[in-house]
Amino acid sequence: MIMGETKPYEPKIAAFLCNWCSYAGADLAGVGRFQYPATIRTIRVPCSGRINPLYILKAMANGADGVLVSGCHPGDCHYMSGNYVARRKFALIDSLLKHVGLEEGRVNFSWVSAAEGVRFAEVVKGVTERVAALGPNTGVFKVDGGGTDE
Amino acid sequence: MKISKEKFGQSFDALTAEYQVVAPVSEAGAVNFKTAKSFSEVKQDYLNSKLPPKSLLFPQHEKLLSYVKEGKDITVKNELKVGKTVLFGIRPCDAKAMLLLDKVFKNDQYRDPYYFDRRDNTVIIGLACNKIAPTCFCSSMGISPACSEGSDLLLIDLGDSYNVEVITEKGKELLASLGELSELSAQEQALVDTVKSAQTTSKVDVSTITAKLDKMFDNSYWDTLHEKCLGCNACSFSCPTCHCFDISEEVIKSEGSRVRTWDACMAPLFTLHGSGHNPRDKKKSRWRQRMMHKFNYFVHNNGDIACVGCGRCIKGCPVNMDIRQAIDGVNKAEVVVD
Amino acid sequence: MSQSKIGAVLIVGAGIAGIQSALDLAESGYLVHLVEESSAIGGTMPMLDKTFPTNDCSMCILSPKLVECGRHLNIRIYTNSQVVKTEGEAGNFKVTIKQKARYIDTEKCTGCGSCASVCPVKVDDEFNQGIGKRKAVFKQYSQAFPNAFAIDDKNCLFQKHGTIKGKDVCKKCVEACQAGAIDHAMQDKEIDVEVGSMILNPGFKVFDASRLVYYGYGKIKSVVTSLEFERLLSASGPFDGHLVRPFDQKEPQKIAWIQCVGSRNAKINNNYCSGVCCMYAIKEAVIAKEHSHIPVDTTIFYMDMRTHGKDFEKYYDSAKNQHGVKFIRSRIYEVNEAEDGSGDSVIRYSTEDGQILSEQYDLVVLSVGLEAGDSSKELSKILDLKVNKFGFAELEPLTGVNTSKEGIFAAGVFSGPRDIPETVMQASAAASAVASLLSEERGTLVSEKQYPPELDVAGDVIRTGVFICHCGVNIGSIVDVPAVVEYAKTLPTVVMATEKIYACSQDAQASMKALIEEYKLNRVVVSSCSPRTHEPLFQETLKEAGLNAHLFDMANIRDQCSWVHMNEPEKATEKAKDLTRLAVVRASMQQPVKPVFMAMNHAALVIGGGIAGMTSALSLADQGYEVHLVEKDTTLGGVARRFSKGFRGEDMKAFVAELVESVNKHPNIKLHVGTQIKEVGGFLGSFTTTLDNGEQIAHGVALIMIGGQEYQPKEYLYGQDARVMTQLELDEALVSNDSRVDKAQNYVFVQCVGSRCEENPYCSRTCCTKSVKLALKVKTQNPAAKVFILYRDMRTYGYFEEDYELARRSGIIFVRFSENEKPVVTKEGETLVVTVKDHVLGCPIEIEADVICLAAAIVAPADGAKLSQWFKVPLNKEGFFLEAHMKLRPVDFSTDGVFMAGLAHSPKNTEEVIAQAKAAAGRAGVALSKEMVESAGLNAFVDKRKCTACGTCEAVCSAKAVSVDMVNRVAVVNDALCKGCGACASSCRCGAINLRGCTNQQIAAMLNTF
Amino acid sequence: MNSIIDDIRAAARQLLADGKVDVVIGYEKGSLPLKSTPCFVRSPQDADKLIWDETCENNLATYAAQTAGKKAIIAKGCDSRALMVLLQENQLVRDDLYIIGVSCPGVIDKNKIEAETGEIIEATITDGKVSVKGIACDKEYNFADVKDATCQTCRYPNPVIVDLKIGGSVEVPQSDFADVIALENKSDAERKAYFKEQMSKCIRCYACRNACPMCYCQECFVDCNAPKWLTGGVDSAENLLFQTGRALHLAGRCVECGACSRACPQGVDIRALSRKVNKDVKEMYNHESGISEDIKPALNVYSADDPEEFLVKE
Repeated sequence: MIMGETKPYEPKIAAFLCNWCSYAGADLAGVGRFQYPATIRTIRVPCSGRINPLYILKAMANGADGVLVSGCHPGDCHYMSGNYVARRKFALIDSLLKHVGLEEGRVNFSWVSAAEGVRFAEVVKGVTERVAALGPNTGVFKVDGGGTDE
Repeated sequence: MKISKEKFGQSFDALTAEYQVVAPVSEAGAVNFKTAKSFSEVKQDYLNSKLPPKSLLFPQHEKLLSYVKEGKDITVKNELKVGKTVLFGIRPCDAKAMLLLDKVFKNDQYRDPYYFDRRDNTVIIGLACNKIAPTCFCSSMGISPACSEGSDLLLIDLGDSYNVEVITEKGKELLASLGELSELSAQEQALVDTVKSAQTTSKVDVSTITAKLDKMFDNSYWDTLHEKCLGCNACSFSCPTCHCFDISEEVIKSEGSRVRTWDACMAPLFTLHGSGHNPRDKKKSRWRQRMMHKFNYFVHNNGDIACVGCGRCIKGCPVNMDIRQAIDGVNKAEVVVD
Repeated sequence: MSQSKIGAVLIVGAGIAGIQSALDLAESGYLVHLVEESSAIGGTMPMLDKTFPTNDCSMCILSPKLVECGRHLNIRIYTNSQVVKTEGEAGNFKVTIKQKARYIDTEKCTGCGSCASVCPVKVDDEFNQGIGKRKAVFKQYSQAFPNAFAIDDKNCLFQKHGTIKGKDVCKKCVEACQAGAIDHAMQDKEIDVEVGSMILNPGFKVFDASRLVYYGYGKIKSVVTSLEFERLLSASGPFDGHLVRPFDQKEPQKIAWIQCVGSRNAKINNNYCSGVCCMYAIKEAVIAKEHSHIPVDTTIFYMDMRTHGKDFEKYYDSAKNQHGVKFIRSRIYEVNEAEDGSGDSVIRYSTEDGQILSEQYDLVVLSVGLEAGDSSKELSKILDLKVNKFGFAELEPLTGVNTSKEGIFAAGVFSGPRDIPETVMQASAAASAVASLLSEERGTLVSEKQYPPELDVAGDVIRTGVFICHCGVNIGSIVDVPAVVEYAKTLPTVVMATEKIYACSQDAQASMKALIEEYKLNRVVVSSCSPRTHEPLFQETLKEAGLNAHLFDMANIRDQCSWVHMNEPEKATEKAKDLTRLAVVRASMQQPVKPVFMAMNHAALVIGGGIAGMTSALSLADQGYEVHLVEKDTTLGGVARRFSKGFRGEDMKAFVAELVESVNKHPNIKLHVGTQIKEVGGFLGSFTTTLDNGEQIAHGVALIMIGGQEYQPKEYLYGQDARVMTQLELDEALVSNDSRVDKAQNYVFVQCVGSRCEENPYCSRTCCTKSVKLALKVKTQNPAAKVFILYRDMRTYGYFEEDYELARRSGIIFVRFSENEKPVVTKEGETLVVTVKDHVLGCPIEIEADVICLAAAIVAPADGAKLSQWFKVPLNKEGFFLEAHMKLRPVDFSTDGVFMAGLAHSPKNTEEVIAQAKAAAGRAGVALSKEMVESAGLNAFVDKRKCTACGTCEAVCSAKAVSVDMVNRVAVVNDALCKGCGACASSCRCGAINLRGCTNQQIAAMLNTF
Repeated sequence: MNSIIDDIRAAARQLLADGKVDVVIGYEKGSLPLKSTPCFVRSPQDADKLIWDETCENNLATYAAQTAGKKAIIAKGCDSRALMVLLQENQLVRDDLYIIGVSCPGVIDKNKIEAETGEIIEATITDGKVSVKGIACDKEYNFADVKDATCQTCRYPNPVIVDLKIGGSVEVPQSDFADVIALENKSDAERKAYFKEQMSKCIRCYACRNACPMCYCQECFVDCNAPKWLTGGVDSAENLLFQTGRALHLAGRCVECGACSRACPQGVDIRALSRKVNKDVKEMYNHESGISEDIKPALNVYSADDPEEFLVKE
């Protein structure tokens, strides 16, 4: 690093990917060498239906700059209805987080299929841009370790 | 002797340079003790703060130490930070409560540095109560609306000025920096006398409670007392004398800290063992514990009842559990002697 | 002739049919030889974008099956292979397979693609239908199995030119391959296998549209085939799913589909309907609209819209009404290139009322039909099978899957056009037929892997070993692997970390085993490629080293790191460290997971004694299982007792009688006739069903085959005049020379009575053909009779198109009506008059009728709701049973151990019922073949202390694996049914239900390291 | 009101005398002005303790599952909705429960009065007027003006499930989510500031959670040690995490009784979170909890065409 040059802000994004579609989509992006920013840290889950809303809150509290949650498109769920069950949770959590003041774009949801390698890369690019634009997580849930407001 | 509020205010503002000055401040619709930068921020006509001032010496959540792991190396850092503090405007009940907390955090074997390093650097300016709330019952607890116990200086609000009473050496030292005092008028003296002789309207009888409770551990009184309690911590957290805490480790990535957090005997988790066993798994035993601790165990251990009659638990309870009624119940309970 | 049969099967063709048959049989205890002509298994499905009617992603639903099939210990896959010779007979065949040289050792190839990146030869990519290029060394598609490249010797420079002047031409691939997998000296070889039976599913070829010059295919660039269009839509296609014209990359705004290209065409001897094109065209039109970010105008030019499958009609309706796809009933004259230089196409066509119009489109998609493939024809020749005039194999009547040769079965388009679910059904049915034939040999040739006893690591200090893979240069050239190794060493629980050139290579596996022993590792982390492909391999190694396979996790630092951050090596390295750390955290908290075994009762309960029930019962009984057949009626046979002839002229009375006799005689079948079910309890492996008569039946699986009902028409004076009758009634009347038909001269058939309407928004599938058959019968019995068929769309799919053509040539008059202008039947005195508006003439016509035959709908069974509750299986809106997956699990339910077939699933003809019934028996047989019910064990589990018995887990579980024990007030997971999705665990507010291998604790600990 | 009280007492007396129930859970006069307190009546002669008025603010459904044996319970509209959800969620046995339904005119917001009058020394409620003698001043209020905020948006003041209905029904006020919409219409920064201020008041005493009839977990996620979802901190971020997690756990289950907000000793606007979720659940899934036995909790079911606006915009 050259003196005086500031390191550009590189967000870290917790990415919950379902095993059967989105993780496979990420693999396909790899096979196709579709480049995307090195910002996501993948956590593989069997199904988007596995994603407990608390995971998202905890990711935010622990200082992830962003969250990406991705599952199979509705109808494609390996377990028949996992993503349908998840979808209601996601809709509500998304709306509530925005309501309490979490910046739009911190927490992101998408459906990426096993055939959508390019799209996976696009989704990560898009999410990274949004999170980067928001800057580091200083959000409403970030625990700074102080423990009290004073 | 008295000091004009104008003068006091100027001195107060000057004190903020050297001290952290904590005073009743109105914030988000409630009066609580917060750091004040100027006397103008201080709330004047308040009955008492919503929350007791104990968190200034014993914060609800406090980092005791922290550590960082780099590779295989670990660095530990002490987190105790102490500065000189003036605590202004605390009521006699809360000042008395400080004396009770002192007994908890220091005894023959142990002195809690986190509490006492702060305590020793704090000067308490008490403010007597001109108005008495219907939920106040300090007079039953051996104190009164103008009691000086626990204060270094005690003020009585006279309108434009404060009557000042020096209680301790610490108080005397601080008084020197407050400015000159003047004599009271006769009218003011009469007001001082009225405030000093005032008693709370609400009263309970605790004259025999400690002895009675000695015999009540298995009393059927506990079977129904707890019934409507929700088991929340509202009473404990708003009590100026409750002092239970939990210590836990919090680790994120390679940084961790050891923290002390308020806990309370009304929560089932308070006594939950790692094994899953819980010696106080019923609300009944938890309510008994609360009463026993305040009116019996603490008396045996420290010579004082662990209640100062501030009434905050009565106001804060979501189901109107009233400790005065609970005391009354003890008094009325039949004790079967073997 | 040899007495003993052979417990092995040859399956030719590894498309979805071959894969399904292979899995069914291998799972039931037979050794499978799977022969595939191309270099990878998968067939046509991987090329498709979405599948109708659910719009599922084709690749998504297929790929788990590819992996399962590819890794199966008892499926031997021969790619680049063909059958060249067979001899022997049912139970004992000798087959010679010729395997073409691949020039790449699939054992060594890691699928990394280094070879392809240096190969200088580019050729048209067949997988992408020639849109786009591939190299001479190639993999068909990225998820392909084997996950290995192949060299196309027709295009490879070295293979073509060899060594010139002592110098190798090219061979760049050999230099690039660090795994040493390339062997240009590889030779073709012949392999002999002995099998007891064969299943043939070599698939089809799509019609070559250039044969019909008037469509302009091959001349006009904006005319493409439907399969090409699939690749354009596909996210993994040549344009990554951006819908553009291949030649100028313009986004089309106006697209037309032309139906029946190469189908329903007697002139080219393709006088059959391909059956699938109407639906795929609608699907493509809908998906095109969804894909494109600009509005797309879509039009489908068709003759009859044939959406006769389950839930297809609704799909058609929503395409029309919600998505705005235009449908034009028309005849196409020709397609010409637009003269404005835009590259567009102009379609000239005539509408139903005779107008001739032209319209210009950005893109024209030809809905090409399905034809018998050349290798299919070759195969039929080698095996000397009967084929029909179109070159498709001819199946024995009312068998569903039998070819003309005993012991040889067929599935898929080999015997005629059909869609994916029908193909899958047939594949399972064929597997069932094989299992019946070879039942005594079950389990004789399959092998099971043996492992050393598992070490008990409970309570041991966690000792994690970390292996970071270079994947040749694939990871190592971007990610600083040694730095990741050093980082891993600092992580909690890690006692050793090392690097491997190829972690998946055999020597690396051996070293891993040695290191596990040396360092007494009890957790292993591999940072390499995708766990989706390689986790099972490393887990094998753990098992071989005596560790539980689940004390393991992987970080994907190739596909998700080096390959996608090629220009940011530092960041890729940082990410690799983070991913490795997450894997270490997860692995360190993994606990041994033991498979769960539960008792399996090997009896089956078949509910319904119609053709479906009897066929299934016989099939299972022949497989050697005890079968309880319950029929509420006092006699067997169901509705088929009322049929005179089958759709191919079979004598149905005789067929049913024979079937009933076989069932009666079969020692493995216990009949419970004239009784109904009262109560059902239990689950896969241990159901208990109580009958009305108090009898209790213990069974391991249940098959629901309760049939359907004929719709009771409320319209067209039915029930008010005896001359108005349903198809079943007319059939009976014609057989018994009923007085109503004896002297009748004028017959009017009215189609879609109670079908395709608001009440029943589906097509009953069989009635068009049935009416045509009945009309022809009338004409045969009384050539002077005047016969009218009033229809909305003639849905004589498949070979029934020939009957339709014959009917028209026999003088039967077809009059189309539309849904909102239905025919009217009135009675003038004693005369029945049918009034209908003729669409060609545009005016109403009146027909005096002696007999009116109503094509009454097939409606859902009355008992469906009860069974649905008892067996916890769903019904669709119309009351038919809803399968686990419309495409790939057409006879299964999402509740394990329960299967279905026949009209209870959806309307279909007898031949199809039989195929489906055999399929259900096949699927049930797979379950019954297991000694015990086994579950991998990565299941949900309950912390009793935390559970409040609220039932949320039970509500969200699609597998019906969780239920609340109200006595002990705790949720209970049925390990036999749990699929491990974790929906229950994420829905549990109390944290009482959790998922093995993906616990809340693990995820939280991983998040804690962020 | 008086006839209702008489009827309640008579019913309680009868139920206890007949041995139909072991306990009647109702309200008695509290120790503070304008306060009632829950009471557990176990003998017919104690039935006269029972009262019914605008101070009966607690949701007694909270006690229903914790109280052993057969119990009768006085239920307002919201309390009955809570009972309905508890029945659906297996927390209550219908046969052990006797629901004495009373239509509710709304309960009084004591904090609102005390903000003006100071601590209340004495108060009476007669004919829709609330007369208060406070430490700071005396004042008379129209009941409607000091009705609890929850009751002002109540859509189910009449019990939805009863065994015995006492008194007449009250008119169902027209109500929408104006309170939520007002907050939604604020800027992101304003909302963030609002919640930060609210959450900074929270002392994590869990009165809200414990007063809530739907919060019956053996171990709340905030108390869980493995995994540890939260630290023990009491800053606004942690408090918001707690309240957000709790609101999500109530999604499709909250019966809008407002017990959480009324229980809060710190006056935190806890309902601001659950109301938002309730509005979303109503708009997205047309679901209101506990209004019918046949309606399943919104998150236990799904529809193929559920809204997807939350998906990331590409």
